[in-house]
Amino acid sequence: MIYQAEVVVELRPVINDPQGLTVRDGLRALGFAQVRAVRVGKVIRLELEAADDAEARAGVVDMCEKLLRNPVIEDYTIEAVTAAEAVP
Amino acid sequence: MIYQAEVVVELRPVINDPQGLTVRDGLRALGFAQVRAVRVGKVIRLELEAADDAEARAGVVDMCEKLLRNPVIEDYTIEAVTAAEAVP
Amino acid sequence: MTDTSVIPPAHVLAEVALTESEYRLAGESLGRAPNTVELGIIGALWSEHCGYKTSKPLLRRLPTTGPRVLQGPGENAGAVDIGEGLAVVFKIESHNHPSAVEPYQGAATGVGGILRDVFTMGARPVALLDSLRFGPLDEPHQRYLFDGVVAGIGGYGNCVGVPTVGGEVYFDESYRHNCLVNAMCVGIIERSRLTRAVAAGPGNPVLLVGADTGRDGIHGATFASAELDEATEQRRPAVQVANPFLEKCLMEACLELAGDPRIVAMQDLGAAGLTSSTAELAARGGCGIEIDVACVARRERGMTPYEVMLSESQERMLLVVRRGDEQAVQQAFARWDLHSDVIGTITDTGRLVVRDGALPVADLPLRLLIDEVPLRHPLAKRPAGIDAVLAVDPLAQTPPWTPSDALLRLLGSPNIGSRRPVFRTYDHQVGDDTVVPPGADAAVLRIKGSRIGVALTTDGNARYGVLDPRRGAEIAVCEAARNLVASGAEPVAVTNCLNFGNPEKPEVFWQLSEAVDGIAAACAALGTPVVSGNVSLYNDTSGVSIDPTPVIGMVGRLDDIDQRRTPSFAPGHRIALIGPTAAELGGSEYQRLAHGCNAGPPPRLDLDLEKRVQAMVRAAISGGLVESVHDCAEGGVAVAVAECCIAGGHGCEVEWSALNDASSRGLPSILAGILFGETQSRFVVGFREEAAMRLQALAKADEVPLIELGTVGGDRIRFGGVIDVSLSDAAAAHERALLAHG
Amino acid sequence: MRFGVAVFPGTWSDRDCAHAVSLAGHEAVMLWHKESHLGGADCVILPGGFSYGDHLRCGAIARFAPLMNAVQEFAARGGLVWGICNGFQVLCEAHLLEGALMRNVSLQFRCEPSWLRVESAATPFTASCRVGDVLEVPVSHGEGRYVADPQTLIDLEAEDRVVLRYVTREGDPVGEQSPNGSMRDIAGIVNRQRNVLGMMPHPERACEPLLGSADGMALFRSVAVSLDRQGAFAGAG
Ligand SMILES: Nc1ncnc2c1ncn2[C@@H]1O[C@H](COP(=O)(O)OP(=O)(O)O)[C@@H](O)[C@H]1O
Ligand SMILES: [Mg+2]
Repeated sequence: MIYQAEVVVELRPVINDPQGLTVRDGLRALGFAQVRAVRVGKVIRLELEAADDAEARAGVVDMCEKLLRNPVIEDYTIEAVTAAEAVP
Repeated sequence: MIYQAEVVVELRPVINDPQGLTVRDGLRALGFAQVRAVRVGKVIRLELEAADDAEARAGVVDMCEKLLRNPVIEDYTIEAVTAAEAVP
Repeated sequence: MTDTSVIPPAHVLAEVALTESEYRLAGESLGRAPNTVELGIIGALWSEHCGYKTSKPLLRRLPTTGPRVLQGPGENAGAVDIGEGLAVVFKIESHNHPSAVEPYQGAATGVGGILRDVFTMGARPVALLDSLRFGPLDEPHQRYLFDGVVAGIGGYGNCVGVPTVGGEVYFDESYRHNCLVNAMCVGIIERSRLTRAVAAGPGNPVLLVGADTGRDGIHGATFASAELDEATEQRRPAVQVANPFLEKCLMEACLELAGDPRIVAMQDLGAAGLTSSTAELAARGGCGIEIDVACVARRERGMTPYEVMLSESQERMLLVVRRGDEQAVQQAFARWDLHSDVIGTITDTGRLVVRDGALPVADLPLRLLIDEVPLRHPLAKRPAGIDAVLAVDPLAQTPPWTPSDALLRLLGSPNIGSRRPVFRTYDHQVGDDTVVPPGADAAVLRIKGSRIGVALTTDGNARYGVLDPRRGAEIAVCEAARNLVASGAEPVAVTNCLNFGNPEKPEVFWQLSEAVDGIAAACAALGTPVVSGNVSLYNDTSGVSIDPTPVIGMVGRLDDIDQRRTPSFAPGHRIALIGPTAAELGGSEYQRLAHGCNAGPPPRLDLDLEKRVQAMVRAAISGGLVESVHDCAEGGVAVAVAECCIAGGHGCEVEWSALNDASSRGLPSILAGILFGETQSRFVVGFREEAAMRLQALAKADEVPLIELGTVGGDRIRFGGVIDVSLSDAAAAHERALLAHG
Repeated sequence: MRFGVAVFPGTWSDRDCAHAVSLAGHEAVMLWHKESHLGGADCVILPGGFSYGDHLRCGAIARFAPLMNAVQEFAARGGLVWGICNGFQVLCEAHLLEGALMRNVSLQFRCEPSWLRVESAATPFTASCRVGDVLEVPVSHGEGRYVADPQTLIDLEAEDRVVLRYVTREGDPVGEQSPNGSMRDIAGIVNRQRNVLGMMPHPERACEPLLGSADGMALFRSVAVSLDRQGAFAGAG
């Protein structure tokens, strides 16, 4: 089975996010005065093979722990793991 | 009212994504042979003021069109716009 | 608590890194028990990092004066006069621990910190160098650290637009659990505009500019925070994310204001943040300072005064402004979209007073914080096992490889091979002044509108230091000077970073003490005073200390930029070896590769001969007698000659009787010693046939050994009958050395 | 001749460009991003750097600076606009040039010599070059991979708007040696009116033999020559 997974990796809330600050100021300079805060993270879309949902999800968790996020500064959330039609 | 919005900005499918390829190869090198494809995009979390949902959403659309994505290479999706508790 | 006889619980003292006796000292001097914030402030300023309580007595041994010295140790950076009314401002600093925790951000914030030290003096940073140490590169975690650190240094330097023009990288088991990341910054300024961080003028406002203050780098001291819980540590980021963009704006704004009469003093915020910057600024000026933490812009809610005073948030600057000019100065920063707040005033009380709005928070005499730092004098003990190690005869081991094979292996060693994979990721050109880019011995920068050139290098081979820390340090200084001389420069002054283990271990303190003596001796001999530096102790993991690693950053001066030289051989040129040769393999890279050990006596060093050799080479350069110059370092003569061949793209024919003797007499380890031994005080030069006589005469007059080795040409590197490899194989091995699976 | 050099927060080639301009014997005026006039410049340079830290996308935020409105008008009236490195990225974000500049295929910053073949001399920026000339000019960027949709690429080639292409020192196709993996090895392009040039490499770093190459001077000379021909363009002032 082919699965599609969406993982969001973001700086931990206590960590300063210079990019977010610059984007916030950029938006305000553009006239979006209503913007109070901006944070920028990564979204990682994975396409993987697995026997079933459980296996697919377990694999994704493992990938996050091992490579996708830097535990010192980042958190991750697995947004979705869904069976998909293979795009060979 | 304070709203929280989540915007995902990703490379258009036709655009090649060396970062995604590198992550894919990195995962495979770590033994995740099941990975078929990886693409890396941005998630942008906004905290903004608005009178109501409609105004909040309209603002976010406007920000995406003007600054947050580059139409030449990127697509965007507004994942969520939700009323949040104010963090003064 | 007011009773000084009541000692706080051990964990409290531990968190502010104070001993019971130090606590008592503070209490007695104060006449009362310090409150928790005061305790934190005292702990920070009495720490090794700010107070140098272990190293200060040793550092007094360093020569710090000389005709060119404008600013010695004690300021944010040192400064030397290079003529035409110009000063070079420079300093090196370590960011070892943060880089071990998060290589990219740790290295990046290290670059940010050293840049601020230089532009605080009013000088525009014109160059960065990075001196790096990791464990064996074939281990995935070491590769991860190396890649991350290099990316972080480039990420910061490239973004702020200061070229990274030099540095060094070594790989050794000793750094497996404690990588070293030392960054050096060099700035240039008209002498007259040199500014110092000396507060003055009671009533003058104190301005905090740049990043908002967050809970960054506040170690321990959980007792002092709002609630005493796990969550406190949770709320404190383990590492910081660098903001080079903010730094660039801060730098440009500060440089616009430097020398402006409205600015009384500038001071960057480094270790212990507001605490050390305010205290040092006021103490230097012999005045006092009063701060209201309520005026400090915060990144997070619920921060305690303790956290605000001790936060190490990056990209912040403190300014003392002439009273009445604060708005104008704030506008100057606002032009760069920089936020600034007036957070206090200069006083004449000689005290550091901290308020939180109306609430008194801390009130301490600066004398206690700065002058009364209790110095530590640990025991020094020469390591027991060292004599056995020194007794080893490196020549007793039989070489496993033919000389040709050994040469290719050395060229391909991560400690010798090409650093291009590193410096091609650094912008080493921005500023339009880089005349000799990374890849030669020292980088050379021109100064627009002048003939003067500036040469820069960092050096420090710790393998010698393990065997003999004093000689290792002397060699580090001499190698740095040699690199400058090879580039055509006159060595001028030194900055140094002392990377050592836990000084409370007698063996480590002995190494530290010996190394400082070595630096002092060599700097005195070469006439290159130490004008700035940094100390990084406690590079230990589970009781194991790093090898003693004094890193020497050195600045040199060229009267005329056209006097510069590089190692590149040109076809037809003759090759000479200047300096002594002895078959010394102790501590060599060859010994590491061939025998997997570091033993026996390190290379000898005769400072007097060193001086003569350097003077002779400089005379040969200014006399136009030599076309290319390279010093002999790791890998010895064979590697040095091969590097000149690779750089120039031509082979060589070397005929050297010493080699033929050794091989005909069937002494393979002597042969290896001559080819790959790291005998000090040597240069390989390329020269025109016509200059031969004069070169020989010059060497004779200066009593410097000189042997003609052969001729540049062809597409093979040949040493008599003993080495014969193709230039392309040599170049390939050299180029691949740092690449993954290389 | 007067060159205006834009300064955004994070710009760092501004001083280098001004230096090159003066070497070429012309006057350079700095243009602050918050201003909306061009100081009477005959040619506006958008220099290299990391404007706004290259956050979000390179050049994405600088593009909205007040100065850029003046630059847009200036370009619309035929004024010469020259984007170098980050300046090229700004021009693409501002839609003064087609395409986009993305992360190098190596995913690494690259600072090293590159060789550029002049593909068109029919621009004010290359007027005194010959087609086929190979110029040694360094690159220094992490995001210089030029991409555009197939039709745009076809138009660029058909309309002789690919001005500079990465080649080897010998002038052969770069292939794997490409500093960034740009489509069709594109290093620099002009707009249809041919008065707006964007290029990733840094000619201002190659204007003195002392720095390793003086080939970049050909571009500064070309601009001056062209401006002379057309009678120095009346700047927006
Ligand atoms: N980490 C680094 N960053 C930038 N340049 C470096 C780095 N490491 C080495 N280099 C450069 O590579 C060249 C060779 O380095 P090294 O072998 O240490 O030279 P040497 O042996 O002459 O001191 C020098 O130009 C040096 O500045
Ligand atoms: Mg050298």
